[in-house]
Amino acid sequence: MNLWQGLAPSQLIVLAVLVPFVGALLVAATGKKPNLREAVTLVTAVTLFTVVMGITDLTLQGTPISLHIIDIFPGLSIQFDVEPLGVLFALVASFLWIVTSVYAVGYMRGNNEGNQTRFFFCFAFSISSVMAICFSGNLLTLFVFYEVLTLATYPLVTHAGNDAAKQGGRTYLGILLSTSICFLLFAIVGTYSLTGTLEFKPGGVFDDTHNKAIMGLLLVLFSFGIGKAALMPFHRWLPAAMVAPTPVSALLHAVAVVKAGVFSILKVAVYVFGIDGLSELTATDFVLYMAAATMVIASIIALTKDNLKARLAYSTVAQLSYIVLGAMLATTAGAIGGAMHIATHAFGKITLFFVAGAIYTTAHKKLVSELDGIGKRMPLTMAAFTIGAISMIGLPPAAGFISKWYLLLGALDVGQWVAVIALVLSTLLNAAYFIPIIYAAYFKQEKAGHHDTHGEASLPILIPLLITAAMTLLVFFNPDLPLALAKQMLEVSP
Amino acid sequence: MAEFIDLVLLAMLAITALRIIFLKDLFAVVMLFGIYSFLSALIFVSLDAVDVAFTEASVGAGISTVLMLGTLALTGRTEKENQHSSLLPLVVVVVTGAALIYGTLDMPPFGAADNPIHEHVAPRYIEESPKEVGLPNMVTSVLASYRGFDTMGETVVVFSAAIGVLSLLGVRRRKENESAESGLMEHRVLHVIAKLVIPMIILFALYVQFHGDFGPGGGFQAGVIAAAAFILYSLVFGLPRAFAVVSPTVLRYLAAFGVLLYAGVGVVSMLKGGHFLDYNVLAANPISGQHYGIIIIELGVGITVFAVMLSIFYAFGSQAERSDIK
Amino acid sequence: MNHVLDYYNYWIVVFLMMSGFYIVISANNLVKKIVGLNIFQTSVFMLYISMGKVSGGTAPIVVEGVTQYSNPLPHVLILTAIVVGVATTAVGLSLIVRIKRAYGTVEENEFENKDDAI
Amino acid sequence: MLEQHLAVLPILLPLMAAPIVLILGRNALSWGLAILVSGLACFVAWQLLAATLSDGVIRYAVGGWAPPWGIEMRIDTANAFVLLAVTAISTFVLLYSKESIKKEMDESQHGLFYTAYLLCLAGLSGILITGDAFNLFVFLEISSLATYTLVSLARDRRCLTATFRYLVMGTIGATFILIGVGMLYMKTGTLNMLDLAERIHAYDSSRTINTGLAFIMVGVSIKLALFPLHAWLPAAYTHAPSAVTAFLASTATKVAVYVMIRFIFTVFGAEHVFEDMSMDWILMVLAIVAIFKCSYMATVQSNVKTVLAYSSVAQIGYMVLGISLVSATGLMASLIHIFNHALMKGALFMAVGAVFYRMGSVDIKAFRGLGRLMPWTMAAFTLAGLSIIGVPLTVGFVSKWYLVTAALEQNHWVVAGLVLAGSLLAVVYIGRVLEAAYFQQPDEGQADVKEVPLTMLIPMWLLVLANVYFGVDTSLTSEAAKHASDLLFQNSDAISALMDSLHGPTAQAVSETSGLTGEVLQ
Repeated sequence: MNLWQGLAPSQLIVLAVLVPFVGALLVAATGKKPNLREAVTLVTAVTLFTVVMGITDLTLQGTPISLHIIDIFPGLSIQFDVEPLGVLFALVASFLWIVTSVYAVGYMRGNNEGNQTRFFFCFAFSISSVMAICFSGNLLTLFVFYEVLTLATYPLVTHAGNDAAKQGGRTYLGILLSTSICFLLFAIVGTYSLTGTLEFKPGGVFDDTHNKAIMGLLLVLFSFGIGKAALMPFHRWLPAAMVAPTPVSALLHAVAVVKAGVFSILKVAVYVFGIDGLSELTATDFVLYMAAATMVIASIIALTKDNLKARLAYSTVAQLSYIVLGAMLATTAGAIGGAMHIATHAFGKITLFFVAGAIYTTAHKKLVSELDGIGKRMPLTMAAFTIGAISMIGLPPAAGFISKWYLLLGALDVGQWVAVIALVLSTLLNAAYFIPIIYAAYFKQEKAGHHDTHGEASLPILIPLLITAAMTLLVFFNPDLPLALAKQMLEVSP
Repeated sequence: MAEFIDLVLLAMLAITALRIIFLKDLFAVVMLFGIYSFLSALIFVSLDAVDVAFTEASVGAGISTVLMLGTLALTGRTEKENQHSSLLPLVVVVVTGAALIYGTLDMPPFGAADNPIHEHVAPRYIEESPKEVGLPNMVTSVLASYRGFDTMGETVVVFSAAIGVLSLLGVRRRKENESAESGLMEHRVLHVIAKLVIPMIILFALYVQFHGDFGPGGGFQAGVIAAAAFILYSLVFGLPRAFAVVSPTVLRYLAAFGVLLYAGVGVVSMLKGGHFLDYNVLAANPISGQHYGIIIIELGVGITVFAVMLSIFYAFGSQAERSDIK
Repeated sequence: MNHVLDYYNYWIVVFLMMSGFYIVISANNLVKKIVGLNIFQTSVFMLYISMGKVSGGTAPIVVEGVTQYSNPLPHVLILTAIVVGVATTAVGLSLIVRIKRAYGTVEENEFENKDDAI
Repeated sequence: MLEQHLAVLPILLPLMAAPIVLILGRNALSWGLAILVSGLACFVAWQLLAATLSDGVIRYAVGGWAPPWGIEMRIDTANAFVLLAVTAISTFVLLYSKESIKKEMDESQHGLFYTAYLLCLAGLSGILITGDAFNLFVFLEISSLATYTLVSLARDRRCLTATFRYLVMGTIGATFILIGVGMLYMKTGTLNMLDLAERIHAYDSSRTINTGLAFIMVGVSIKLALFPLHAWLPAAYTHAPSAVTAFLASTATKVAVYVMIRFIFTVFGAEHVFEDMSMDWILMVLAIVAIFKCSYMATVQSNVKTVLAYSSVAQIGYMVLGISLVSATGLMASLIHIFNHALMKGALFMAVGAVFYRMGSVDIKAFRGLGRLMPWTMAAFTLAGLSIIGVPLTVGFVSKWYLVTAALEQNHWVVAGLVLAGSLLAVVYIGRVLEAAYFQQPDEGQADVKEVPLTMLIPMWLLVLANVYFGVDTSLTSEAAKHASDLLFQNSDAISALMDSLHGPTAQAVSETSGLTGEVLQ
């Protein structure tokens, strides 16, 4: 439903970007009174969601929405164009922001963290730039807000301010900035000087007149330049970013930021090179193999991690490569699978992070090896964890199954056996590093010696993770909306 | 014949330069430099550049040498052996020199009357300037009128030099009791001579100032000469007395005034509807306009140069007296 | 031989320039550097004046019955250049005086190692 | 009545104000007058830029003598554009300097400071505006002498040795230029740049002229601190008073770059310099080495002023690189970077000066915890730093964009990659300072450090905002730079085209062509 009937479509975009931004300012203004501040955050989040809903409506009705802001270079402008994929992403992000805000309140207070105003300010600001990325109408705009997002999240990563945080921040900024400046910007300027445009065109901007080798080079530059997609070997920033408070890891480094990365790759694949264009490039296969390798290697690393958040981080790295792989399959099924995975992985992974945070706040445990028997103390939490894990592995009745299904289809109908094997392999690996946790949680005895007295986490923490877990199931049983958007994305492209 | 003199002088120059390279006694080095610039002044004469020769003699051999000696008095007169190898400089110099020699190889031959520079711009100066500007001394007309803007820049350069020296050294006024030991009070002969010479020098300065339109000379040389007169005075009678005659503050104002006078002429010609420094509009008849303009700006140059040179000397002098070197 | 007659003047001037230049970059004593700078510049002045010369010409001051004048323009330029030269010299020397007072020496290598680099 | 004289005013105003300031002697008054004059000059520069954009080149014969016999001021978009940057920055820095110099030089010196400052401004404007090769040398010397004075005004004794080195290097450079100009004059008999251009092209190749070119290039390279002739710059910028550094870093070297552009494109003509002498390769290599070597040097310094000084040398590299690409776009990139870099470095050095004002040191240790103690200053530093790095929505990004585009346009893919890689080093050396400011605790007894006075903050922030504004709305800068570079190219092509059709510099041929070129330029 669209609560914003009154407004012209283009104004909705302005709102989508401005609402969180204004929210950020209000947060900064009300910093003195925590309750008011949190209230502002929540209201902002809800408002934003309604706005995005409105945009979704219009998009599903097929109303094109676009908005031109200003020419930065002659003929090159900051401009926004709404298209289905962006809507899907925006929808997920804005919905999860509401949930995360609730969670964050509980978490930040539960661990009485410092600088909470700065935290919520930067958080809202990051969301605002995420919205801008979702609706960006050309590569320049995308790049601009991609960088803004990097800088906006930096203070969140270094929130703790201790050496570990500083070190993490260095890696984070170092990798994200250098990849984006050296490769992404290079690729963008390259594209511009070849094609003379940075528009997102259905079917891509390149044509047969362009040198395939150079196009291949550009594709590789794009894939590695979009460091937020955490394609190996440029994935190190993501585990490093885990020093941040859990809500950040949950929303930004499981959903918003990393999805901004893969989203950009999908957009480049579909709207700059075009599915058909991709299929003609040998470089596509190269990137696909990189993605496959990332899936497997990252899963193996995850297996070795005892720190829960670290394990989740590496699992994220692996899962992101699903989407890259989906894009590089250069088939409709693959692209749909990729798009779907943006949504499905989001719900699953955020649940897992919420759980990790819940355990940390209540039981003060970070390590997998400490979780024996925790299922008895926190049954609901661990139930949610189980659902999330199933979704990661890709079994029914969790959302992850759907996207993985499409990916598999895509891989099969182009006969990409490497992709098929990688998918299967990583599924097994996922199982290998999630099942033990669940097993330990429910069937092992608590370590003798210390006796925890805690039960479930406080409601503001518990409720959000239950909601996301529920969503994970819901999307499996009723995936129409995301599917519709994903399909629409490809319909507009011939 | 002229070539022969030329050659001899150049040879002497070369010897002097070589000597300077190897000498360690800075006093001798500076003296040789004085000689060097005198010799080059002679060359300038033999090459028909009388004005330049005049200036070179008064500045290079005069002011510069004096200032260098003043510095030596404060910094000691022998150069220490320097360890670091002189190979790299040698290479640089050889390369640069080679480049220059290469460059000379298709220069227009020395002294040929049909060289491009005698064909293109200069002819107008030579043929027209006496009519357009009305001065027999073409150098002055080019200097003050055709390229008057350069000369204004030159005046400003001198002015900036003064600013630099003042900000670096400043001029310290001293109490009377200190003044006793400064100067050369005990040499009676010097006093008498100085008293005789100084008025003549100033008179000569004025002559050079105003005769510049007709013969060699002009504001710059005049200013230097006048400054020389006061320098002599303060050497003999000591800085405090000199300060009493022309105080550093007055000199500051004079220096500034000279520049303003010069630029002022330009502004007036703008107000009178001409371009900046267009003297034609200064009077009903262009020629006399040119005349007024040139006289005034030459005066401006003279005043500034005089003031600057003298205050620079003051600055060094008061330093010397500060670290009482006898 | 003809070449030599045409250019001997320039060649010697180049030699003079370079000896001045050499003093500037090789000398370790600041005063000597400044002397070198002056020699360098004075020699450049000679280059200019030499090109202004017209054999058989006279100084560019109108005299009855003289038709062949040397070129006044280089003279003007060099007049300006000389002034610029002395201005620089003055500033350079007063810098030396201050350096002597601050460091107690005017030998480049000596005051270099009195301060940490830069 | 003033309209017709606009061309000389930017020189005349500061030049006449300087002696007046010396006479006034009252610091407050001098300050007021200086700002007034510099502001007016800035306004005039703006008028000139508008005029050149709308109706082409402005020529002004000083003394009413037509060129080449007299000296002419010649303003096209290129120098009007740089002039605007220079005068604007100088006005901001003057605003800033009132407080800043209180801490850095004796009360008695302030009058001299303003005088020297105005002289320097006059000199720089002169260099930019004049159309006469020798007149350029004169103004070069005015600005240099004033600069030496300004640098030596600091209290730290090391400024003296730094200035001396600067003076020796600078004078050598100037003398080289003098030699070069002499050689050109010897072959052409003229000093007016346009006239020179036409007559130079009359020779298909002359050793004397090529040597002249070489000497001028070397001389200018010293002045603009092109690697490896940059040795004088870091020391001078480090030990000069903060206000002076802020002014010089954002104007002096830029003007020198302009001189190089002017000589290459207007006097010698691009294809002669680049195709016959293949100087583009020399310049390109030097520029790239400069970018990496000096950016690296910047990352290992502990004195933040030195860091920025080395960064300046590296940035010069970017400008020269733009020139060496031999394309209108490349030239445009250089021009736009001249303008943008002035904005960045001005803001950065002002921020550093503010730190010195409070902490009495600009060592990186002094920056610890300033993020809290001097929030506005450090915020300014951060934004300007991001601009140096080249983050989108700042001018730094704009410069980089054009430079990379230009490189790719010429199919220099490697160069483009290097340009981008070079900016990573900027991340390091700016990042070091920011980490100290935001993540480290201030030393004992500095808890009471306050923010600097408004007269310092306001100009600083005006520049920072300019960094953002011109990073988002590039219409002015791109248009001006594009117009300028096209003009320069057109002009050097036109002259060579005309000259190929001619043999020898016969008088009437030249007079024709000067007419023709005149039209081409209009």
